[in-house]
Amino acid sequence: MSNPSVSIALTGSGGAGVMTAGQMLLTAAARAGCYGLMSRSLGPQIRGGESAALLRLSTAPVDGPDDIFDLLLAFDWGNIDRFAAELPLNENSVVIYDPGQGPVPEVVREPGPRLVQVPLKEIAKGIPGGRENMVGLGLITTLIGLDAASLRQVIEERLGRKGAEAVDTSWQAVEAGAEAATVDGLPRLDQASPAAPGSRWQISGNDAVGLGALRGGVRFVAAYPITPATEILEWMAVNLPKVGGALVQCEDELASVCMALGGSYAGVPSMTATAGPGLALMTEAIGLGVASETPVVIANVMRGGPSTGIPTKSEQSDLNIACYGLHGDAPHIVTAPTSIADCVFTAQWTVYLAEALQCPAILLSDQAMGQAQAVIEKPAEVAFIGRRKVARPADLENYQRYRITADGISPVALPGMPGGQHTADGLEHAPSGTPSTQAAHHQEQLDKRRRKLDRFDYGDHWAIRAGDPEAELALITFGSLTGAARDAVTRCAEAGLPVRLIAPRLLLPVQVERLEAALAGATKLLIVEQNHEAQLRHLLAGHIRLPAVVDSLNRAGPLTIRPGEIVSALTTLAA
Amino acid sequence: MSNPSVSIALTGSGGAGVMTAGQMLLTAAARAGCYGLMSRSLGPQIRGGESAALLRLSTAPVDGPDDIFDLLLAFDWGNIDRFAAELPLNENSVVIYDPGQGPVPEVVREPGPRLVQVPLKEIAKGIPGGRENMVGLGLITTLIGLDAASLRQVIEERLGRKGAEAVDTSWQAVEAGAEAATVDGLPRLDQASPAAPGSRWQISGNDAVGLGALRGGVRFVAAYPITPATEILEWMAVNLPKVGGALVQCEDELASVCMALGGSYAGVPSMTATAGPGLALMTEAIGLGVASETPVVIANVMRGGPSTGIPTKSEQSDLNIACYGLHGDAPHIVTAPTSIADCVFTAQWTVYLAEALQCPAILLSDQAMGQAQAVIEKPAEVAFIGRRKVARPADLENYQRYRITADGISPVALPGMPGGQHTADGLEHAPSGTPSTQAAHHQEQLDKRRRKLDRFDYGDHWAIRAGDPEAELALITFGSLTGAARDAVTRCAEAGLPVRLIAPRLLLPVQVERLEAALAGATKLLIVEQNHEAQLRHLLAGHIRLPAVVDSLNRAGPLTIRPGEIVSALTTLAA
Amino acid sequence: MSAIDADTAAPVLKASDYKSDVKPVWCPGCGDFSVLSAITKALAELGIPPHEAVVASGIGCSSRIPAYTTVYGFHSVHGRALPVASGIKLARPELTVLAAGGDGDGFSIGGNHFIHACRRNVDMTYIVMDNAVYGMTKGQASPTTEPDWTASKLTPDGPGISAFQPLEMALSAGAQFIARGFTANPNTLAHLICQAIRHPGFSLVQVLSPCITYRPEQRAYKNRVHQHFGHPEPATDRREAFARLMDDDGFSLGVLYKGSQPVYQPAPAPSATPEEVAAQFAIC
Amino acid sequence: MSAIDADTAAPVLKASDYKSDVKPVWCPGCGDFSVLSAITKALAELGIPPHEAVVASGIGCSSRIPAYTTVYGFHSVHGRALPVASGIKLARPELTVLAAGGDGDGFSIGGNHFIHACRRNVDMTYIVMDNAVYGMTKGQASPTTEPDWTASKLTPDGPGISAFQPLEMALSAGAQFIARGFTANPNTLAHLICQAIRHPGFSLVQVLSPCITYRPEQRAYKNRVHQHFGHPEPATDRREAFARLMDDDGFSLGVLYKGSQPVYQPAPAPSATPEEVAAQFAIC
Ligand SMILES: Cc1ncc(C[n+]2csc(CCOP(=O)(O)OP(=O)(O)O)c2C)c(N)n1
Ligand SMILES: Cc1ncc(C[n+]2csc(CCOP(=O)(O)OP(=O)(O)O)c2C)c(N)n1
Ligand code: SF4
Ligand code: SF4
Ligand SMILES: [Mg+2]
Ligand SMILES: [Mg+2]
Repeated sequence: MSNPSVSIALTGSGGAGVMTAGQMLLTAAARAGCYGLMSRSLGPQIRGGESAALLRLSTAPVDGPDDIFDLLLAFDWGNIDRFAAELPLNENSVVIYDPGQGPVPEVVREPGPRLVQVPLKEIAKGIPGGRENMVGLGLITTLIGLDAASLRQVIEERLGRKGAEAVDTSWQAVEAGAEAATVDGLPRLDQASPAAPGSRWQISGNDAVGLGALRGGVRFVAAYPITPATEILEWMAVNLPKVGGALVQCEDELASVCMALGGSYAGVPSMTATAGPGLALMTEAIGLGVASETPVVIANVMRGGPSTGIPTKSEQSDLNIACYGLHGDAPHIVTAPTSIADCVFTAQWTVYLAEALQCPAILLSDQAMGQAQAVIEKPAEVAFIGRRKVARPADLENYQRYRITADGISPVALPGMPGGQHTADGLEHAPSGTPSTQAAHHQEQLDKRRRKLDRFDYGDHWAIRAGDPEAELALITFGSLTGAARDAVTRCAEAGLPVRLIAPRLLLPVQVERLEAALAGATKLLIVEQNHEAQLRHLLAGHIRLPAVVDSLNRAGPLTIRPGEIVSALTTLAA
Repeated sequence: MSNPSVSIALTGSGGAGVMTAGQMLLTAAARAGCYGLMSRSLGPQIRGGESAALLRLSTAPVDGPDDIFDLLLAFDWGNIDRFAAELPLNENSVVIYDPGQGPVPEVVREPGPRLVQVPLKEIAKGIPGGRENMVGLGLITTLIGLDAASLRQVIEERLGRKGAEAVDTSWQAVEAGAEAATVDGLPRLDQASPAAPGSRWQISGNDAVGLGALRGGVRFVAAYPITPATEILEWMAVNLPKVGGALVQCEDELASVCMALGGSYAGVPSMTATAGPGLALMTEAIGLGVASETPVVIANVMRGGPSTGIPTKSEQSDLNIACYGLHGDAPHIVTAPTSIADCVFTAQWTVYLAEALQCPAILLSDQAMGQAQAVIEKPAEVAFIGRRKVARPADLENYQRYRITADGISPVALPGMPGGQHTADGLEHAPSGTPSTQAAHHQEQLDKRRRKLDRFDYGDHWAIRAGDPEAELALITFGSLTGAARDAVTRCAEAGLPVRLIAPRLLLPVQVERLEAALAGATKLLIVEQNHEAQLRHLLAGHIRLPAVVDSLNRAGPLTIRPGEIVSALTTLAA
Repeated sequence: MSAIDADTAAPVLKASDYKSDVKPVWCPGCGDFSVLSAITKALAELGIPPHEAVVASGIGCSSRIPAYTTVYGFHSVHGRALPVASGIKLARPELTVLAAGGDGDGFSIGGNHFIHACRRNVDMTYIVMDNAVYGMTKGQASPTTEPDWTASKLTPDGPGISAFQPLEMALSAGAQFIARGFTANPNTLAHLICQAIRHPGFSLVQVLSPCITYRPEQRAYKNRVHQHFGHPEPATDRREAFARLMDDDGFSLGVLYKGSQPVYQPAPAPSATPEEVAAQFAIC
Repeated sequence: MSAIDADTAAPVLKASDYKSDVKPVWCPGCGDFSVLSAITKALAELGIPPHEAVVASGIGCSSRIPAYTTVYGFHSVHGRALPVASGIKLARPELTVLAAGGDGDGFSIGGNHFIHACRRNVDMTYIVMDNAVYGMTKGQASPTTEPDWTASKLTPDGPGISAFQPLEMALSAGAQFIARGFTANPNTLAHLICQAIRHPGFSLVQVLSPCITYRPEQRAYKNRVHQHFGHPEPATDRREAFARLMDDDGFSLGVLYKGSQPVYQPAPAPSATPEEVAAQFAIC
C-alpha cells in the first residue's frame, strides 16, 4: 500500500530557526514512533540567508520525498523565488504564513494552495523570550496530530542544560502555537506506537557512510573538506579514534587519495571522501590503485555540476567520471547506496569489495542522501568475511606480488612480513612487480585485473529489486531516487500496473548477465536519474541488451524527481 | 590496389646507431620520391638499451604498418625477447644479422624467416672510422633498389659540416654494405620519380599537431613535459615565438591547463599537450572550461595505461577519460586525427571547434602516430572561418556573458572591451554570469551548453570514410589504426568482399545521426581499437543503434593491429 | 601597463565605479568587505579603467570577490587562481592582473602554484584574504591555523602542525614584493595594494581578514596588529628581510620586502607566417 | 622504530642485503647509483630488517629506486611520493619509511606536498636526487635548473626564472632536519642518511646527483662541493640556519639544521567497538 505520510516545509531566513525547528520535529516524530526524513535547502550565503527544512513523516519507513508538500509554514518570504521550485504545492496544500511578513508571493499563490494567516512573530512576542520557531512547532505538531509529550521530551533534552526556565518559555511558545492551530483538513499521522528503545536510529546519509566504512574495517582516513561530503570526514575524525583509527587533514585531494593509498599499502583499510571537483583531482591516483592493486575507498557525495556547479544542491551527474574517469584501461568498482539506511550497508560492502578485490572502489552518494536525516530501523550488523587476501608463508617463497591466478586475485604481502618485499607499481609489470614494457606482460596483467572483477561473486547485493519481477514494464534507477521509484512502483501496482524495479547497488563492473536476467521478458524500460545527459542510460546501453522500448526520465538537480512523475512516465510508457 | 611496399626493421642496442640509420633511410627514400613511415620501439633504459627503427616505404602514400617485416636487419640481439613480438616475421621475411653477435634467438628463428649472415661490424672495421649503421644502410638501399644518389645527398647534408672526410668515410661504409647485398627475393621499391621540391613533407605526428594548432591560431601554450607528448610542446616552444606566440613551462598539469584557460579567457587561443596521467590531472579544470565556456585545446597523446603504464608504447585507452572523464554534466569536444598527415588538419580543426563553440576540446593522438615520422603530401592549407564569437557593440549594452541564444553560443567580451566586464564562472550562473542555485538557471545553462554542440554543423569533417558505402559489412575504427583499416578494406575489396569504413574524427559529441546514416543498411559491424576494454565499442553502443551483429577486434598496446588481422576479422564476420 | 600611464586623459574614476551591484554572499561583518573596498579604492587611485583590469580567483568565501567588482573576472576552481591569472597576464601583458582568494585556496590546495608564482615573477598582484580558516566549507583548519585550534570537528584535537608562514615562504620562493595588510582601515590597505600593483613582477599582499563566523576571536586582531617589520622602510635585501621575519609576530603590517629581479614576460616579436614556419617540413 | 633498537639480536645485515637483482634503467655513470648504494649502506648500518622498511617514490629516473632495493616499495605517480609515504607511516608507525625521487618530482609537480610534509613533520626521511633536470623525459628544466640553461628545446632561451632553493624552502616550511649530500662518496652520504633516519620527524636530504646524460657539465660538481654550511655543527635555531643559507653557494654539504618540533603521529587508543560507536544514532 502506498505510503500515508505528511510532508512539511518550513521556510525562513537567517534567524528564524527553521533548521532547529525541523530537527526537533523529526526527533519528536521519531520519539513518537514515526519514521521520517528531513532534508535542507540552503541559499548561497555562508550564514543566514534563506533556508528550508523539508520533512516527510510517516508511520511507515520513508526513503524519499512525496509529490507535494501538505503544509508549508513560512516564517518569512526571504528570497522564496530562488527555491520555490523545490517546494511543490497544489490545491490541497496548506500554506501558513505570517501576515506581518508581507503578501504571499505569486510563485506560492500560483498552484492554488489554501492560504492561512497566523501571526507567528506576534504570538512569539507575547511570551517573554518566546521564539517564533517554537510557535511554529506547536502549530505543526497539533495540526498533524503528533504526540505533544514527544515534543516536550525533545525540548527538555535540547534546552535542559539552559535551565527549567528556558524549557518553560519554549513550551509556552509551543502551546501558544498549538492554540493557533485551527486549520483542518491536513493529513494527520496515524497513531504510532513508540518503537523499542534503540531499535530505531536517527542518522544522516553522510554519518551512515562513515559508520558503514568503520564497520567495514576502515581505520585510516585522509581528508580534504568539500561540500557536501565534509560531514563524512568530520564524523570519522571524531569517531575513528575511538576504535583505534586516525584521520589526517591533507593539503589537497591529490594528497588525500595518495595518503589513503599509502595507508592501504601498509595494510590498513583506508578511505577518503569528496565531491565532484575533488574526485576529478583524484582520478590519476585512483588509476594507481588499479594498476598497483591497492584497495582504497572513495566516497563521492554528488552535487550540482559541472565544475564548481551548485555545491549545496543534489544531482547524480558524477556517474560518468566515477565509471569512466580513469585513464587507460582501468577496471574498478563503483557502488551506490539506495537510501540513507542503505548507506551503512553499502559503505561496509564497498570496503569489503575494495579489500577483497584489491581495487579502488568509488561509492556514489549524493547531497540529497548525504545531508538528509532519516529515522530508520537500526541497520543489521552484517559480517562480510574474506577481506584482503594476505600472503601466507607458502606464497612468500619466491614471492610474486602480481602472480597470475585463476580468480585474478594475488596474495598481497604487507610491510613487516619477511620475504614479502616487493615494489607496488603503477608501471606495467611482470608478475614479480618488476616494470615491463612487454606486450605479453601487459596483456596478462590487464586480463587479471579485469578477471578479478568479473569472476567475483557479488551475490544478491548487486541490486535492490522491488515490484513484480515478471512485469513487462521495468524501471531502473539508482541512489537517492530509489525511494521515489519504490513509491512509484507501489502506486502503479495499486493502480493495476505491474512494474519491476531494479536499483543497482553495483554500478561498475556493469552486471551484464544479472541485469539482462533481471530484465528478461520486460518489453519496456524506464530509466530514471537526476542528471542532464542521461548518464545511467548511456552506461547501460553501452553494456547490456535493453528492452526494445527504452525511455528516460532524467533531470539535472536541484529539483528531485518525485514519485508522481515516475508514475506518470511509467503510465505513459505502458500506454 | 593494395599498397606495394617494403617493411624494414633495424634493431640494435646502445651505440649501434639504429635510429640514425632509420632516419636517413626514410629521408633518402623521400628524396627518391617515395612515401614512408618510420616508428620507433625503445627499451625502458633512459639512454642506450635496445631500440628498433621500424620502416615502411612505398611509392604510394602509407598511413600504417604492414603485416610483416620483409627485412629485419639486426646489428645485435640485445634484449630482443622484450620486443620481438613487435616485429612480426614470416617465412618470406629475410633476417640479416651479424654472426659476431651470437646465434639467432629462438623468437626470431621461430617464424621461419630466411637467415642471412653479414659481418656488419667486421666490414665497418675495414674502413677507418667506418660505422656499422652506414654499412647497414648501404646494404638495405641496395637490396630494396633505392637510388644511391638520394642516400649520398642525405649523408652530405647530415655530415657535411663535419667535413668532406666524414662524408667520404660514411660513403665508403655504405658502398661496402652495398657490396655485401647479395640476398635476393626481397621486395624492391618501384622506380619512383622524385616529387616537385616542397610538394612533400617529412614530419612527425607530434610536430604535425603543433603545426596544425599554430595554423589554427594558437598563440599561447602552457606546458608540462610527458612522454609521448613532449615533442608537441618542444616544437611549439621553438616555433611559436616566430609567429608572435609564447610557451610557458609550468610546475604541473594543474597549472598548465589553468594557465591555458587564463590565456584563452584573455582572448588568445590557447592549448596544452599531455598524456594520460596528465590528462587525469586536468579534468577538473577542463570542467571549468565547460562551465565558464572558455575554449581550450588539450592534445593528449595516448600511451599504455592504466597509471604510469607503459609510457613509451602506443595504446588507445584514453578514450573513456577523454569522453567521460569530467565530473557533472560536461559536454565537450573530443577529436582524433586519422593519420600523421591528418594531424595537421585535425589539430587545426580542433582549435577552430574549441574557439567557435567556446568549449574545451581534447585531441586524441597516440604514441604510434605522435612519435613516428612520415613522408606525406604537403597538407593543404585550410581556412576555417568563424572563430570565437566576440561581442559586438550591440551585445555590450546590458551585456550578458551567458545569454541564452538559439544556437547556444553567447558572444564573449574580452578583457579590454569597455562594457563587456563580467566574471567567467565555474559556479552555475544566471545569463549575466552571477552565480545562481536556481533550478531554472541550471536547466537553461545545461541546455545551452549541450545545444551549442548539437546544433553546430561539423560538415564532412566529422569522419573519414572509405570503401563501399553500401556494403553490408561495416568497419569502424579511429586514430592511428585508420591506416591499417584502410589497407584492410582495400585488400577485402580486391578479394571481392566489400566493406564500408568509417573512422570518426569527431568522437564527442557522438554524431548519432551521421553515424546511423553511415551505417544504414549495414548488417554487420566490426569495431577495431587498440585497448583492452573495447572502449569505442561501448561508447558507440551507448549512443547509437548499431547493426544487428557487432564484433570487436581490440587489443591493448604495444602490439599494433595490422591490416591482415583486420582482414581476417572481417572475413570471419562476413562468413 | 599602459592603462596606468599618468598622461592618459581618462575620466576620473571613483572607488564606487569598481563595485558591482551583486550582493556579496559574505556574512555581515566579514573582513572581506574591507578588502573589496580597498581593491576598488586602489584601482580608482591608479586610474585603471575597469575594462583593463582582471581579477582571477579560486574558490572560497574570499574567492567570490571578482563578481563584486566591475572589472573583468575569472572565478576559477579551488587553488588555481594563480595559474589562471598568470595565463591572462602572459597572454595579454597590457592588462592589469590581480589574483585573489583565501588562505586555504592559496596555501593549501594552491600551495604549489603559490611558490612557483613567487619564482616565476609574472607582473601581477596576489591578494590573500587570510582568516586562518576554511570559511566556505564551514570552518576547518587552514595552513595558517594555529596548531592548537580545536573548534573544527575535522581536527577536534587541533591540526597539530605548525602554521604556514606566508611571508617567509614567499621570500624563500623568490617573491619580489611582500607585504601584509589588515582590514581595519581600507584606505591603508588600498595604499598597500597600490604599491603592490605598481611594483613590477609578482607581488604578494597577505591581508589579515577576520572570519567573524568561524573565528570570532579574530575580532581581536585589531588589538594585535602594529606598524612595520621593525623598520619603516621595506628591506631590499633578502638577508635583511629574513632577519626581520625572525622577529615578526605575524601581526606586523606594511611592506616587508621589495626586490628587483627581472619580470618574466616572454615577448616574442613575430617574424614569420605559419606557412613560413611550415616550410621546415618540406622535402626539397 | 623498534627495528633499530640496538639490543635486538638480529642477524648482521650488509649493504648488499638491501640491493635487489633488478637491473637499473639508469645510464651508466648516473649519480643515482651512488644514492642507491648509500641507502643500502645506511639501512645496513642501522640494522633495519629489509621487511621493516619501505621506500615510496614518484616518477622519474631517480624514482625508480624502490625496485632496486630489497625493502618494501611503492613506486607511485609523479609528484606524490610524500603523501604516499606519509600514509604508510601514519598507518603503520613502527615501519621505517623513506620517500625518494627527483627534483622535478619533488619540487615541481610535488611542490605542494613537499612544503606541507615539511610542516606536518611525520617521522620519515625524504631523499631528493637533485640533478637540476627532468632526466626521465629527456632533459627539460626543473625548478632547480639555472635560469640561463638553454639546452632544452622546451625552454630554448633558458627557463628564465630563478632556481628553487630546496633547503631554504624546507626551512621556511618548517622541516626539522635539513641536509645536503653529494654522490661522490656513498659512505659519507650513507652517514648523512643515517642521521636523517634517526632524527625524529620529517628529514630532508637533498643529494646533488649528476645527470651525466642531460647535464654532463655536472661532472664538475665534484670540484665545487665543500664541507659545512660555514660551521661544522648543524644549526638548531632557525635564525642561524637562515643566516647560514644566505652564504650558501648551493654546494655546501652536511646538515644545515636540526630542530625539535614534535612529531606528528596521531596515536589513538581504541576504547570502543564499532557497535558502541554506532549507539550514538539510537533513538531512545
Ligand atoms: C577541488 C576542491 N576541493 C575542495 C573544495 C571545497 N572548498 C571550497 S572553498 C574551500 C576552502 C576555502 O578556504 P579559503 O580559501 O581560506 O577561503 P575562505 O572561505 O576562508 O575565504 C574548500 C575546501 C572545492 N571547491 N574544490
Ligand atoms: C602526471 C605526470 N606528468 C608528467 C609525467 C612525465 N614525467 C615523468 S618523470 C618526469 C620528470 C622527472 O624529473 P625528476 O623528478 O627530476 O627525475 P629524474 O628523472 O631527473 O631523476 C616527468 C615530467 C608523468 N609521469 N606524470
Ligand atoms: S564564513 Fe567567515 S570568511 Fe566566510 S563570509 Fe562568513 S565571515 Fe567571511
Ligand atoms: S638521464 Fe640522467 S638522471 Fe636519468 S638515468 Fe640517465 S644520467 Fe641518470
Ligand atoms: Mg580562509
Ligand atoms: Mg631530476
